Amino acid sequence: MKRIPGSFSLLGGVIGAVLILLWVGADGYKQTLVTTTATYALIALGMYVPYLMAGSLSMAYGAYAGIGGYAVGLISSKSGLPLVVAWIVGPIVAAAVAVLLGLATRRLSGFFLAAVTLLFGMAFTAWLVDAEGISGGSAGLGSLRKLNLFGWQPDHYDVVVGSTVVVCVIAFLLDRLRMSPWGVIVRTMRDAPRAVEAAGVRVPVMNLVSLAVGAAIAAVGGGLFTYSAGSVTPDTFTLNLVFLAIFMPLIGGSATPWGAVLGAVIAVELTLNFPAVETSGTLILALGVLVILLVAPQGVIGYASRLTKLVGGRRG
Amino acid sequence: MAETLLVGSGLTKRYGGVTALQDVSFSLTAGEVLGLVGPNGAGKTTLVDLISGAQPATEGSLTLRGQRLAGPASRRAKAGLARTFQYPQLALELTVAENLLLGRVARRHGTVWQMIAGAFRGALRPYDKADTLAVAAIAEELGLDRLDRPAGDLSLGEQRLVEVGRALGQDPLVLLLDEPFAGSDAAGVTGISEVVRTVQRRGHAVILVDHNVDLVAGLVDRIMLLDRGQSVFDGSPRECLDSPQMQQVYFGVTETPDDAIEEVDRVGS
Amino acid sequence: MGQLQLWLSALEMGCFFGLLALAYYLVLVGAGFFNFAIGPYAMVGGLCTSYLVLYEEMNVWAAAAVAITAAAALAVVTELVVVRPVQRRSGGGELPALVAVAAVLFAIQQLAGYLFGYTTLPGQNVLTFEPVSVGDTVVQPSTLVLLAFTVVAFAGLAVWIRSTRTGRLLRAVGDSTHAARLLGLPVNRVRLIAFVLSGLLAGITGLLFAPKAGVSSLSGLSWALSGFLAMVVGGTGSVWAPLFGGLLLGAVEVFVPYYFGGQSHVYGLLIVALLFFALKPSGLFVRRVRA
Amino acid sequence: MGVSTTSRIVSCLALAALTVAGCGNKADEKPSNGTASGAPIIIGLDEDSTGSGASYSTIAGKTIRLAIQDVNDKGGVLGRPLKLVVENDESDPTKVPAVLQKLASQGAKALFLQSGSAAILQAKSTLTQLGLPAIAPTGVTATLVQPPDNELIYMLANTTTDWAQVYCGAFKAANITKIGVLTDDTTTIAALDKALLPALSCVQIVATEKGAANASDLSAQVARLKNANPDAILVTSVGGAFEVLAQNTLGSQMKGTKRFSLASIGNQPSSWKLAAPGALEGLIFMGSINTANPRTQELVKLLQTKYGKDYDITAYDAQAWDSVHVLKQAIEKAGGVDDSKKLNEAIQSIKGYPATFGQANFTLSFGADKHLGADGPCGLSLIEFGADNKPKGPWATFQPPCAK
Repeated sequence: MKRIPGSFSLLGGVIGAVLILLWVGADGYKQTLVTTTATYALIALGMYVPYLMAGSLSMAYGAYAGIGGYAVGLISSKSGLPLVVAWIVGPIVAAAVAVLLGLATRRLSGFFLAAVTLLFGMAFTAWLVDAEGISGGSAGLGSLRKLNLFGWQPDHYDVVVGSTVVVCVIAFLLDRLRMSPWGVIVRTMRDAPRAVEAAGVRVPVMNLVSLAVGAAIAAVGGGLFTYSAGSVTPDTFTLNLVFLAIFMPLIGGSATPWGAVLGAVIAVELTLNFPAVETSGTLILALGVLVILLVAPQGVIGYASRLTKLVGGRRG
Repeated sequence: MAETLLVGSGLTKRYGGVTALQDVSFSLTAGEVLGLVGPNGAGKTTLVDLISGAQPATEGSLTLRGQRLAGPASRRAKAGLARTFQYPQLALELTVAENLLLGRVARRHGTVWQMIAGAFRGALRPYDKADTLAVAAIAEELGLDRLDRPAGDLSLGEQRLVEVGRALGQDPLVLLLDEPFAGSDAAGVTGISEVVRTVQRRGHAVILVDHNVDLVAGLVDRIMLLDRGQSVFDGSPRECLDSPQMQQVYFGVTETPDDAIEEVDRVGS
Repeated sequence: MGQLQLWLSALEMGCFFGLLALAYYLVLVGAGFFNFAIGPYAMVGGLCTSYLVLYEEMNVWAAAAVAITAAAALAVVTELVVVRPVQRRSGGGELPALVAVAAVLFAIQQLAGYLFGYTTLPGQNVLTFEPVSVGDTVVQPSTLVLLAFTVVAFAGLAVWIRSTRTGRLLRAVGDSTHAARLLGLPVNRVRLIAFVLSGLLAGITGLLFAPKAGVSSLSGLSWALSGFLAMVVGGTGSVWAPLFGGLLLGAVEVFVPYYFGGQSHVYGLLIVALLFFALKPSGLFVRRVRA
Repeated sequence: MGVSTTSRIVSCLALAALTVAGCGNKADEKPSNGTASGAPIIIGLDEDSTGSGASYSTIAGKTIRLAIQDVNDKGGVLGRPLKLVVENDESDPTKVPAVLQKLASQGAKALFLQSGSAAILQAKSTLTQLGLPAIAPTGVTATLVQPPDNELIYMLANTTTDWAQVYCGAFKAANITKIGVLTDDTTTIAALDKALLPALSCVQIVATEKGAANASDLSAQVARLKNANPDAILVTSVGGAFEVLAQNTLGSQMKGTKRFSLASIGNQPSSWKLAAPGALEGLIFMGSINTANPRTQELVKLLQTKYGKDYDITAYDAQAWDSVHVLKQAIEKAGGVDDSKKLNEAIQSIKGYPATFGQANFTLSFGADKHLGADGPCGLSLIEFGADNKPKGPWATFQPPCAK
């Protein structure tokens, strides 16, 4: 029997997605929950490549998501191009910015990198406010055109289904990428960069490529949110969101990109849809992350797969 | 007459005021195995680092098949060098198979475009049958089994084997092995010797570093003896063992407590 | 007079940054770890005091004692419950510790907001006396107290590190935890002392600085960043290095907006950080810190 | 040492977290049905109760609850009680669409938006998707009610255009020709400055300085302002720590220069305590509370019976109060809430509603093109701070003319 790599996780993801879509139905609120979750998941998936595979934590993801969002806003309001183009231009620009920032910070790692990228994210917000002519200033961009794919105009539910599909596809592809030669190289960079360099791969360059991939994915998420919410402002993608995105893969399980998706589902559920903690889901989430870090470093998926191994007995 | 592969001349490395390596020259012909021997702190690893590009040389130059060899380690690896490390550099969370795979696939990701294309190809086609077979063949040659274990579960000797296998996967012109036998059991020694012979059969060359002359004497064609950063002897193993320099370097020299602490420290970290 | 006022502001900001940097320094030297939760400790020191004084009508000294104890307790919890287990498990890897400390920062911030409210509270003066006039410039009591505390804290720690056994151990442990363990030194105890001291220091610093612009649950992050920058600029060459870094950063913070306009302060900070980290990534570090 | 100790500590932590979560809903008392009967009319409130906007959102939020309780106690709307559903967006724009959708799914027929302005800006397009009318009780940013997506959103208070008129009158009366502006770096204020500063054509703006909203020091900005030698300083900020720091610094470094500010400082009694002794003396802010207004007096009475004699009324309280009553009138006019389009038109048909803030004859009117209730500058009043850092009353030199 021929197994397609990553198909097992994909199956799990698809079943989850179908269940969610069935649960959502025609309820507008639940539909919005799904698009918000998809946005969070895409930003977390974007961070997955440099952060959990290559081992460097960049906190500029608010900016990358913002670039994706502004691509949608700008193409809608300032050009006659089809809106789909935004999902091509946005990720490319985000990747380019990530490469430039990566070049400027190429000698930094760990705490230094986190601090500088954090400052970059703040400076980017300030620039969006100042660059009135491009970004629409503090009011941002709104009144977006509707998506039109070769004459077909998706309605709100189609967008919900579409974003779920996008998340599943990207998680699936990332899962495969993780196992591929490329993924092996990037993951080895985390613990043994000297070995990678000695084997013939320029580590700083590979790092830039992984940053670019991550930024591009986050930009897709930013574009998705902007489209479904209908507007984007300089403050749309806050620092809070970046913190949440750091924690999501830990909650879900960092061994596979699907953990980031599951983490996003849990984060949105806790902060938006959990009636008992109306006051501050974020507080519960922060404390929960600490508990997970300490007692359950493998996250939900890690423990679930351990459990299936225990129950299913030996697996070659 | 065998082809000259690697030539080093006047290699010198200074850290601030300390000279770690002083004016070392050597040449290596195709099919040759060179033993690099000397006590701890003699400069063996420094020389390997200078050749592989892990550290830049203060002075001196290198050529490989007549071409100048310079720049970062990755460029030299592309030119045909492969190395192992005194303290194994493995991704401990990755499996043995994945660690072995790295050596084989790295050359396919040598340029920026290959890296970008590799990301797309990797997502679409993560596994290549030829890679899997090649990794299996290397593992068999080394006598490694259970390739889906995480590398972190291996003993130090086994980790060295994996590193050697990874370097072999690069199909190098010159293979640099930095103390490959430390911590190895008999099976490990056999596996590594096997790899040395394989490289030799391909008509390529090996530099083998160890502080134990007796261990390498049977395996190498030539020995270069380093002492305090200088090359004090270069000749056949037989001559080396009998040479006055050998007696001088090793007579009464034991590992100092400082070195021992450092050793434990590094291994542990 | 304008210039004098500016110098005074730079001095005050510099002392504040320097004290935070000193708290970083203690943990970095003692445990080889950048503790970003320093900012939140300082925030708790300030916010908790103000809350207790304003809403529980506590005496300011009692409130300060409670708040500083809380900050030190948080530092202990950070070390015992978070950093130590995470570092033990990750075997010295930087990333897990970084994520853990980000989680601590986030959690303290949220918890403080929950307990003490989300509004900015006025800082409390521990000592009240008449403002002092220097030329045309009026120096507020809170500024004087902060300056005095800076001198006391730095001098005290310098003496402590140089002339007590624990102080000397601190540096030995920071230099090589592993070697120190092999030599049988009480590594865990020394680390804990470093965390407690940094918590106390941060708590007091936050409390003394709060009168200047108030304190809210969200102050912690920007304080953490400022202190971190100051420590990196100063380096860990001596106990006084953080103060040097802090004063330099304080001068930048005041005089850059003065000469180039306040608009660019965000970009300015980014550029300073980038330039400094990129051109001199080890900062003015005199001693290399082991990874 | 050992795992058991760690896990024990961790479980304590987890328990603490749960306790904190469990006893969380402290100040969230929901209004009861009072004397009204019948099916409740559900109104949604998007309130930032824990995020960066919590410091001002909660002031208005509590008065909205009070006003609804009051309406219900007096028989409700069309005999039906108003029922409030509340969600918290933590001023996080990515959460806003979901929060508004959730309020809608709980049956809300109209919304109050009481959150950070970035969040409210993000809300506009979601409102259009939902088709629900909404009032931002304390909004002052003109862009909120300007296109795009402004068909369903309303504000009460005067916006920056009126403010510019009032300031100009004041500057003229006080013989001020050159001003310096000190502003914070929030997007809210950036939007406000964009509308306000160009409209101040009556004076010359000699310097504009910006500081971080969470700044700890503004002496450089103030020194630059001083170098520009203005006749007066205008501080534009969201208030809070920045405003107080600005006033403290201005008070000590530019003593004698007249200072003006926006409304926020007047509406944040908790900020007054932050200021150094006497630092606010002489500061003139754009107040909206005029104790000569009989409706304001009534509200003060109500608030003081509820919260004690020391309660300082703010414009936030009055605007929250009026928002509820404007909505009440609209529901009555529309004859119910089932048709949101009709309800929206009913809001637009409200004319001459006597407001609880502003001067005695100040009214609010809405229309298809008028989403901003205030009729003329009578809603504004320039108030001066006294030596005790509390507003001491209308500024004697100039008050906005009230023609009606």
